[in-house]
Amino acid sequence: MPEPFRVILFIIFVMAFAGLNAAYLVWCERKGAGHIQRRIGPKEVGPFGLLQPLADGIKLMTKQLFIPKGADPILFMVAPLMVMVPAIMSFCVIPFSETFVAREINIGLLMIFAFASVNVLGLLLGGWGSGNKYAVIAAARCVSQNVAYEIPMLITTITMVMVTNTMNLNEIVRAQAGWFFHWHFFRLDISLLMPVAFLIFFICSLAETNRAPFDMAEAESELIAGAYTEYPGMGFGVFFMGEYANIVIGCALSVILFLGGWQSPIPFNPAGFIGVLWGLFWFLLKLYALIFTVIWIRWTYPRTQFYELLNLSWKVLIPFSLFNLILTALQIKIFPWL
Amino acid sequence: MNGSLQQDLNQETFTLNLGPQHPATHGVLRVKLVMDGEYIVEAEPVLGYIHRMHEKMGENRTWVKFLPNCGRMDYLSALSYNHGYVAAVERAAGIEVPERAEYLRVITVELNRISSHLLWFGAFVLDLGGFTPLLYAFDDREQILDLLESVTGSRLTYCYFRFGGVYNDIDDAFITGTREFIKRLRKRMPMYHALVTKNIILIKRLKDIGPISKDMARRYGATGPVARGSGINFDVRRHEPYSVYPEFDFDVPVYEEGDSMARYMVRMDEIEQSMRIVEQALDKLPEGDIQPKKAVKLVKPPKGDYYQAVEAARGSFGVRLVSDGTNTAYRLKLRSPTYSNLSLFGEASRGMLLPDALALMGSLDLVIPEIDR
Amino acid sequence: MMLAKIKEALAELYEEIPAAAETAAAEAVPEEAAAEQADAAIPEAPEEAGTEEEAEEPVAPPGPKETDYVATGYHLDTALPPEKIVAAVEILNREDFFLETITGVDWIDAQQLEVVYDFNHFDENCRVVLRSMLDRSKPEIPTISDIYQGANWHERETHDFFGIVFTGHPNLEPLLLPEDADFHPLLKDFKA
Amino acid sequence: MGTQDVQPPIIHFASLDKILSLGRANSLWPMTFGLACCAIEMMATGASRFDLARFGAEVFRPSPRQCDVMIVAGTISKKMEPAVKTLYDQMPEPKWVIAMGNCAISGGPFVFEGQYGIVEGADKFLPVDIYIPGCPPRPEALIEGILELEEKVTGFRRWPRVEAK
Repeated sequence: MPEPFRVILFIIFVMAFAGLNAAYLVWCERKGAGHIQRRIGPKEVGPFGLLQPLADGIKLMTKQLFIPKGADPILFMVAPLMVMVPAIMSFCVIPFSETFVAREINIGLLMIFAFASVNVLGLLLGGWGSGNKYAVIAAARCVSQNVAYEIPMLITTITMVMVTNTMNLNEIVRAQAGWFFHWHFFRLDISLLMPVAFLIFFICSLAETNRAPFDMAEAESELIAGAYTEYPGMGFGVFFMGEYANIVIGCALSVILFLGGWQSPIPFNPAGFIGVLWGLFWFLLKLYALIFTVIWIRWTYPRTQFYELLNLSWKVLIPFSLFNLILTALQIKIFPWL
Repeated sequence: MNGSLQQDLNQETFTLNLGPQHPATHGVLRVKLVMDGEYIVEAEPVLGYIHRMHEKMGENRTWVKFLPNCGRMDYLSALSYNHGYVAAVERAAGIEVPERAEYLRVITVELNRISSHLLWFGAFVLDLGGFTPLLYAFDDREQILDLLESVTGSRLTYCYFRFGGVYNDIDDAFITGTREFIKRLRKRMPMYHALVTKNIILIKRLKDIGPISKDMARRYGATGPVARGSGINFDVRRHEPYSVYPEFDFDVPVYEEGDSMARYMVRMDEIEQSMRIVEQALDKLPEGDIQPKKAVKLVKPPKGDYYQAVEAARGSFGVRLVSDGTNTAYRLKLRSPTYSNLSLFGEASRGMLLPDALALMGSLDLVIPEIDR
Repeated sequence: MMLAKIKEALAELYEEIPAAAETAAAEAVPEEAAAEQADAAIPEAPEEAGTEEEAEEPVAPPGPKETDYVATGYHLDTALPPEKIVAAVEILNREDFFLETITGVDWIDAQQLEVVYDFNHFDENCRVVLRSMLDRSKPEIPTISDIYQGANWHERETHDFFGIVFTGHPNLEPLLLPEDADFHPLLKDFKA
Repeated sequence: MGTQDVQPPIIHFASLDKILSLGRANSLWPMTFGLACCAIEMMATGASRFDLARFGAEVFRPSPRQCDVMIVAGTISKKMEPAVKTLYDQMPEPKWVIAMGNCAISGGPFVFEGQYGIVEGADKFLPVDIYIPGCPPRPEALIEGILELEEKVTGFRRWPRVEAK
């Protein structure tokens, strides 16, 4: 396939994936929440309520759009895009399967983190631009939360880069080939704290994507709807899609770095097209298992307090991730044959 | 709101209007907050957004016609309010109540108390950002509503008590249903404790948050679980026994800490105590009439003023009647517990972070129409 | 017992009253005279009571009056002139009473407004009622919100409903009524 | 009614309009906005037994900007009236109003001669689409109200109507 054609095809795929994913994650979330809460959840709109996201989408898209009085019109309009676009861009480097990746670049990991920081800016501008006090509080919270959690997340990521010697996401996955105990999560021989590192990374990605129990920015019972308070219709919809896309990115990174990406748990990798599907299957399975955990956590735990959140980051996660970094470095240095 | 943001940005503090429509206020309460960042410098609740003139109606309607209003003041524990009002009028007019009716009153009031506490439990955790307990609490609450509906005829705004008795007798289905429900709730309570009470996030958010000292509770006249959470052993059912409460063996849970966790624990323990009372009342339930032999037709309490307090789900609910000897009250003062409980919010929340203040507010168990009356 | 103790303490307040209006108080009251319990027309404060009014209706004695708890629901009924209220509340505060509620009653026939304070005790069952009669044309009474902070709202509410002015109150704005309300709905001559 | 402020489009696409109204009808997000007793029944409607989520209407948004339907659940006092009006104005079009309970319909039991505190019905200042009587209405009644509103939006009834026996 010629390269430009391939890229265009993948961009279409990625956008469709991101959009559909967001829509159907909302459905999953509502349905999952329903079942966790002893009720059914969406059921009447289409079979199993499957058309529910479609109805919501149509509704949101045809909602009146306006800029509230007192808001900064440019920031207000741009902010949702600044959440959505980087998330979609990040999809480009995610290897869904060995060859099923839009662009396999050497600094994929770096690129994702670069885009992930733009996402915060989107929320900040959205909160600020709304000219609403609740939104401003939410924006301020969001920034300090993201700053705090980016540090342990990056330290953990650096540890993983050190282990794999690459920032190419596909290479990182390839390094975990073989049985499932070759996945980094189980590689205690590389670092004794590997499961802890995974936990740190997962917690950080929860915090980075503003998910419960760290949903400070959209604390409904405190700040109405946080940074989204003033957004009507599709502005809100785009924020929402961005949020879910970010969840997918966060979970996909966890899967790639620790859970073997598209590797199957047994050393069986068919070649050709079947192999692509085989990898895709395992990748999505792991991805959605993690996403389900995220949903599960949301409907189980109350929200943390803000200072607890920062305490957790500065006093627990950062020291642990630093310690992990040192330990891993030592282990690699002492047992170089691993 | 938007215009004032620009002004406030130039100052050290800014004002924030919490409500009258805000998810955390459980209704139409407005709190004017002066904030320094996320710290509360000053909080002033503004009431009256659901002031429904109950006291004026008390002066306009005959004694009997005021009965439905009781269920609409505190719709979560409507039967306590029924009880308070009915008992006050009975005291004033000297009406005797058959023993069976008193037992039925206690049974239904305690069931209502459980349902009120369950709803509070859910809504409180919802304030803290946990959604699911609310749905579980509602699941249990629906069972109580079914039971109460079979007796009283309504789901929420009960008007079950009459002067001198109750309106309807219970049947065997109610008794077995209630016993089954208690068995079921006994099984569920450990689950609530395991899932919610012992949750580390919840503990961190409630422990030492919003302390209310004994003295503060007294100065503001706080009663009910709020006072009991501050180490004050005060329960009208014990302190000033009315109805047939002296015949039951129950504890008054008291916690010394005075923080939100203490208030939470008081209410959770009260659910258990209420279940004990209901069980005992069902065991001891005497046969007999549920209304006086000679039906109470016209109520005309003699001239004078009378006071009657009962322990509602949220504290001491008092009715002060001033009668001029006619079939209408000359003055009907309703002392609602949350009114006093909320009045300490301003002092207690000073210097707190906004989410902590909301945890404190949730732990006060507000029902706004009861505050505004 | 709390009841006897507080009764004694409150009775001392009355001993000081004659200094201001000696004749009226001394003449009017045979101590401990049994009045019918909880008369709706509450006795007027001694110094306000003019001689001719005394002649018209039987006046209950000043001084704390024990009432039949079963019949009325409170133990001690204390009618005081407005300026004595603060002193009485301070006594109650010393004994760790808590404020249940403050309310008003409009005695339109007598052209008077009554303020009623309900106190209760956490440890013992002892309900004390303080009441004071005010002139309906100029209802003023000192605030107790500096002693019992909880009284703040109760006083505001009473001001809302009856227009009774609590002098010295920090913030006597409408609480339950709209901010700009200038009516007092529980007055008997109120028309919407 | 609910869409009164929106200019009617110049060109109508019949089938598109139908899809749009179907989408809107099946995604009625109410506002987390309870005034009094009825609000508890509104919560009960969203909770386990009655589960408003089945019809996609359980997304109670706390911000009026993201709501489609305002369920006026309870008595509107004169002090609250401006706030309710503001909330309604803050909702983006198209929007609908459900008056839940007797208080929101007419003032309910709180209307008497000389009343000084309440607004006698939400329709005094809001364009109400659906009235649900009851004091408070049962959750089933609220669900029926939502279905009734769906019918109003789409023009046809998807679910069988329950007739009183």
